[in-house]
Amino acid sequence: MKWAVVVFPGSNCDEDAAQAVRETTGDVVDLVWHDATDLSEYDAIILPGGFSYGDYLRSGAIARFSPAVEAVRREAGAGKLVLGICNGFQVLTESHLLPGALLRNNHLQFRCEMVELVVDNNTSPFTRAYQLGERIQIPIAHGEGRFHADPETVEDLRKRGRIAFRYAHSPNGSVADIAGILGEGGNVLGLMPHPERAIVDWMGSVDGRRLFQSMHQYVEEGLADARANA
Amino acid sequence: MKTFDVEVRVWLKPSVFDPQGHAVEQALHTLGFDGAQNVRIGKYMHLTVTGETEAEARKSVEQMCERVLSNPVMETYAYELKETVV
Amino acid sequence: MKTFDVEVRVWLKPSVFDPQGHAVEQALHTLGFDGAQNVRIGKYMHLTVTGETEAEARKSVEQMCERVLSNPVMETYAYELKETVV
Amino acid sequence: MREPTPEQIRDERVYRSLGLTDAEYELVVEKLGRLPNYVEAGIFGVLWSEHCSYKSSKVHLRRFPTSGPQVLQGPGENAGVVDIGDGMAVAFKMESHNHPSAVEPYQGAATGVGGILRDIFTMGARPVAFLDSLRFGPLDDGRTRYLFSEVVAGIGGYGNCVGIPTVGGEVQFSPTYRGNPLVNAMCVGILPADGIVRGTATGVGNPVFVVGARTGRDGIHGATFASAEDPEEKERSAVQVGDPFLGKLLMEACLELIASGAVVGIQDMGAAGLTSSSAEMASRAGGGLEMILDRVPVREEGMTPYEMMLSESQERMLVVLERGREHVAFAIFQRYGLEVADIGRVTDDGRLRLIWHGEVVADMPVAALVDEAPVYERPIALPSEPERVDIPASLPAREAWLAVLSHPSVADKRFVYRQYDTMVRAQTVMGPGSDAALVKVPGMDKAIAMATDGNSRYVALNPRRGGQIAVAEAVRNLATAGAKPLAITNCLNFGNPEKPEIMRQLSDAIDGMAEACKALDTPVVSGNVSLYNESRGVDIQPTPVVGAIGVIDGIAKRLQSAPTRERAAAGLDLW
Ligand SMILES: Nc1ncnc2c1ncn2[C@@H]1O[C@H](COP(=O)(O)OP(=O)(O)O)[C@@H](O)[C@H]1O
Repeated sequence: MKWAVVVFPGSNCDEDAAQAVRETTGDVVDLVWHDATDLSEYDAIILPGGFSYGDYLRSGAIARFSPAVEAVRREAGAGKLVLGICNGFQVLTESHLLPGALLRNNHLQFRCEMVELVVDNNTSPFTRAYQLGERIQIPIAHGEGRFHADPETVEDLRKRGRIAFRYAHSPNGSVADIAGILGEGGNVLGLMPHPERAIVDWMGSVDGRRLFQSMHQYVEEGLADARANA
Repeated sequence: MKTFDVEVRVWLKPSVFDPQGHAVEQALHTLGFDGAQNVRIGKYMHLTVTGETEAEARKSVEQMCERVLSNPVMETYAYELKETVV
Repeated sequence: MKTFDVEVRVWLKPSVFDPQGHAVEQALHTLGFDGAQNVRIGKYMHLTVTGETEAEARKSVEQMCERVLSNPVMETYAYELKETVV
Repeated sequence: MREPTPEQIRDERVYRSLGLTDAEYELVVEKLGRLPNYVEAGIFGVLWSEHCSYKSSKVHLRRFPTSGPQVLQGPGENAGVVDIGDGMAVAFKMESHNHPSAVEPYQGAATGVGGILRDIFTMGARPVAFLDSLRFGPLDDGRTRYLFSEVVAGIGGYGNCVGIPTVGGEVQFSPTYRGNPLVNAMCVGILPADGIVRGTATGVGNPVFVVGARTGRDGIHGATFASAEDPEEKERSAVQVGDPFLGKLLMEACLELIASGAVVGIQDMGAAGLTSSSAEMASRAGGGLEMILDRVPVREEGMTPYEMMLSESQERMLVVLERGREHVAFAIFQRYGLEVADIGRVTDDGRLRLIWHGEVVADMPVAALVDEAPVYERPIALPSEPERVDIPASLPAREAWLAVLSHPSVADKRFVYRQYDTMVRAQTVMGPGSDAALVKVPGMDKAIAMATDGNSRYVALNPRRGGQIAVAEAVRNLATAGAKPLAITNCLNFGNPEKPEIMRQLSDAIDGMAEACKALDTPVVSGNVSLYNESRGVDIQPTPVVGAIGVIDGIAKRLQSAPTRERAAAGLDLW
C-alpha cells in the first residue's frame, strides 16, 4: 500500500509521521505539498502535527482551504483512510470532516507529556489491533486540544462508537475526555496524541505502532480481497 | 470602487467555557478589581475592504466572517463597516 | 451601586508587526477576497463592572486596561461603557 | 523630521544618542577622513556598541582555548562546529536575550529563540534541539511571576511552532536577578562534516539578497539598547514581535537553498539588522558590498536609509548567491511564499556603500566598521569588600533537607518543561528531567548529548573557581549520561564593565573557564557576552552559563540519571 503525508506550510511532524509508517509497516510514504489536487493514488493519507500557517487565527483554520484538503475530502468520501494527528485533527474539524472543534486547553498552557489513553473502539481500521478498554501510553504536545462539541453530538459519537480514544486523566479539559474520534464512515480518525512518537523503545512507549499497523492490515486485506474478486 | 473600514468582533458562544476570560477575571480580583465580572475574551479584527457599493462590501465581509474569521461551531461574530473618508 | 457593561478592544500599536494579521490577510487573498487589506488582529473583551457613579466605573476600567487587559509596551486600547439596563 | 547634518552631529553631540562616546566619535572622523553623516554615524554607533563589537570583553575572550582536532569551526562565525565522527558534525551556540525579555518577556524570549535558530541553520545545519538557561528573582513577587510565566510561554511559543524540541536547560531564582532576569537560549544543529556554510560575501559581482520578512521600523537601536543601563526606562520602540511561522518557512527555504549549492554566504540579520549582517559578511571576505536601499522590501512607507539599516525586524536573512544562479533562489522562495529581493553586489574595494534615490548616502571602510572597532582594556580591581553569602543558622537535618528540596531552584522543573514540545522530530532519547539531554542523529546509532549549567553564587564568591565549576558541571552532566564531551559554548552574563570590580569578575571567570576547558579538552567554539546586566545601579551576580556538547556512539550505552520512585522514597526515609 501507499501512504501520503500532506505537508502544509508550518507542519512540523510530517517527517516523524512518514518515518513511523516506514518503521512500522515498511510501506512507501510520500510527503505531498499542500497544493496537491489529486491524492487518488494513495491508500491512506496522514494530516500531520505542527502549526499550519502558524495556527494564527485558529489552529487549522487556514490550512483547511488548501487544495490538498479538498483532495482529502474526495478520498475520504471514496472510503480511503484519513488520519489527522494533532494539528491534522484540528484541520479535520475546521473542514467539517469531523464534528466539533478543538479549543485552547482549559489551563491555557501548552502541554507536552506522555499520557494514558483508553481504547474505546477496537473495530475501526485504525484501532483493530488494540483491545477494547486497553490502556496505552502515547505522548501529547498541544496548546489547543480541548475537544468541544454540543451535547447531542457527543451523545451521538458515544452511541455510534465513534469515540476512538479517551484520556484516562484529561490533560486539557476535553468534553467526555475525548482524545480522538472517528468520522461517520469510520475511515477518518482525528486524535490529539502523537502515535508517531511511540514507536521504538527509547521513545518511552511502543503503543503507537499498532495504530499504523492496523491501518496497514486493513488496507492490505482490502487490496487482497479486491485481487481475489478480480 | 469605494474603500470601507471594517471592525469585526468574534467571541465564544455563551455555552462554551472561556478559560482565558476566567483567568483574567481571577487576575482582576487579585488586584482588587472586585467588581469585574463575566469576563469573556474574544478577537477584535480591523481591516479595510473594497466594493462598488456598501451592500457589496457587506456581503463580502459576511462571507469572510463565516468562512474564515470565525468558526460557527463555537463562535459568534458581529461587525461594523463604514466608508473610509479620504 | 450600579452595574455597567464594558467592551474593551486591545490592539497592537501601528509600529509593531502583527504576524497574525499578516497571515490572515494572505489567506484572505488566496481565497479570493482581494480587497481585504491592512488586517490587524487584537483582542475583544466583554465584562461587567460595578461603581457608585459612571465616572468611578470608568476610572476603574481604565486602570484595568492599563494594568491587566493590555500591555502598554506594545498595545493600545479603547473601551465603551454603558449602564446595564435591568 | 529632518536628519541632523554632519556639523550638527558634531556640534550638538548627536552621536552620543547614537551610542558613541566623544573619543569614539573622533576616531570615526579620523577613519573616515571627514565628518560622518547621520546614517554613517548610526551605523558606527551600533557596530561599535558593546553588543556588536565586544569591545570590553574581546581582550579577555582571547584566553579561551578554541582549537582541537574535533573543532571544525571555532568562534567568529554564526556558530561553532565540532566533528562527531562518521562524517557528521554538530553546530551550536548560545545567546542572551536578557534586556528585551525584561521589557516584553513573551516576545523577548521568543525572538531570542528565533535569533539563535537562524544562527544555526545559516551554518548549513538542520536544527535539532533547543536548551534554555533562565534566571529570575524570587517567586514571591508578582512581577517576577509574570516575567517567568511569559518567558517560558515565549520560548515554547517559538520553539514548539518551528518544530524543534526544547530538550533541556535550567531555571534558578535568586534576589540578584529581581530587576534583571536572564534569558539565554542555545540551539544545536546537525550537518555533514564537509557541509559547513560561512557568512562571507566573496566573489566580486555576486548578487546580494534580502530574504524573509519585510523591513519595518521595529527595534531600531536594539543593539545599543542591550548595552544601556535600565531596561525598564528604555525606548519602548525596541520591542520586536517574532513570527515563528515565517521563521519555520525561512529555515526550510534556506536549508533547501544551501543544499542546492548556490549559496556563497549567508547570515542572519540579528542585532543591528542589515548593518551588522552586511558589514560582517564583507569583513570576513576582506571585501566590500554595495547595496541599493530602494530595493529593500519595506513594511511601512517613507522609511529612511537610517531606519532601514538599523531596523531589527525579525526573520530576515542576507544571502550572497553565485552569479547566474539567482533563479534557484527565486524558485525555492516562491514555493514557500517568501519574499526575496536583489539589493546589491559584492565589490572588492573594501567599502560598505549604500545608495538611495540614486545617491550615495553612506560610504565607509568595512575594516573601520568591524575589524578596527575600538577595543578596551578596562581597569580591573578587587571589590572594596569581599563578596559574602549569608549562610542561614544551622537547621535540623530533616528541615534543612526539605528546605533545600523545596526551593524553586532545586525542585522539579516539570512545570517549566512540560510547556515545551520536547519530542517533536521524534529523535529525543532523553529529554528534560535527566542530567544531559540526548538527541539521536537520524538514521545512525549515535546521539548528541547536551547540557547547560552555571551557578552565579560560586562565581560571585570566587570568579575563577566559579568559572571552573561552571564548565566542570556541564561537562560532568554529559559524562554521567554516558557521553564523550567534545566542546562548549557559553553566555557570559555580567554587570557594568565600566566598574573595575565587574571587569575583574569577568576576567577571572574567563580564566577559570579557560583552565577547565583545557583540563577537560572541551574547547570553546562559540559564545556570547551580555554586559550591563544591572538595575538601578546594582549589578547582577556574575553568571557565566556553559552549554556543553558531547557524543555517544550507540544509544544503548546511555545512562539514565533518574532514580526509581522506590529508591527516592528510601532516600527520604533515611531522615
Ligand atoms: N528552563 C528549562 N528548560 C528545559 N528544561 C529544563 C529547564 N530547567 C530545568 N530543566 C530540566 O530539568 C531537569 C532538572 O534541572 P535542574 O533542577 O537544573 O537539575 P540539575 O541541577 O540536576 O541540572 C534537567 O533535566 C533540565 O534539563
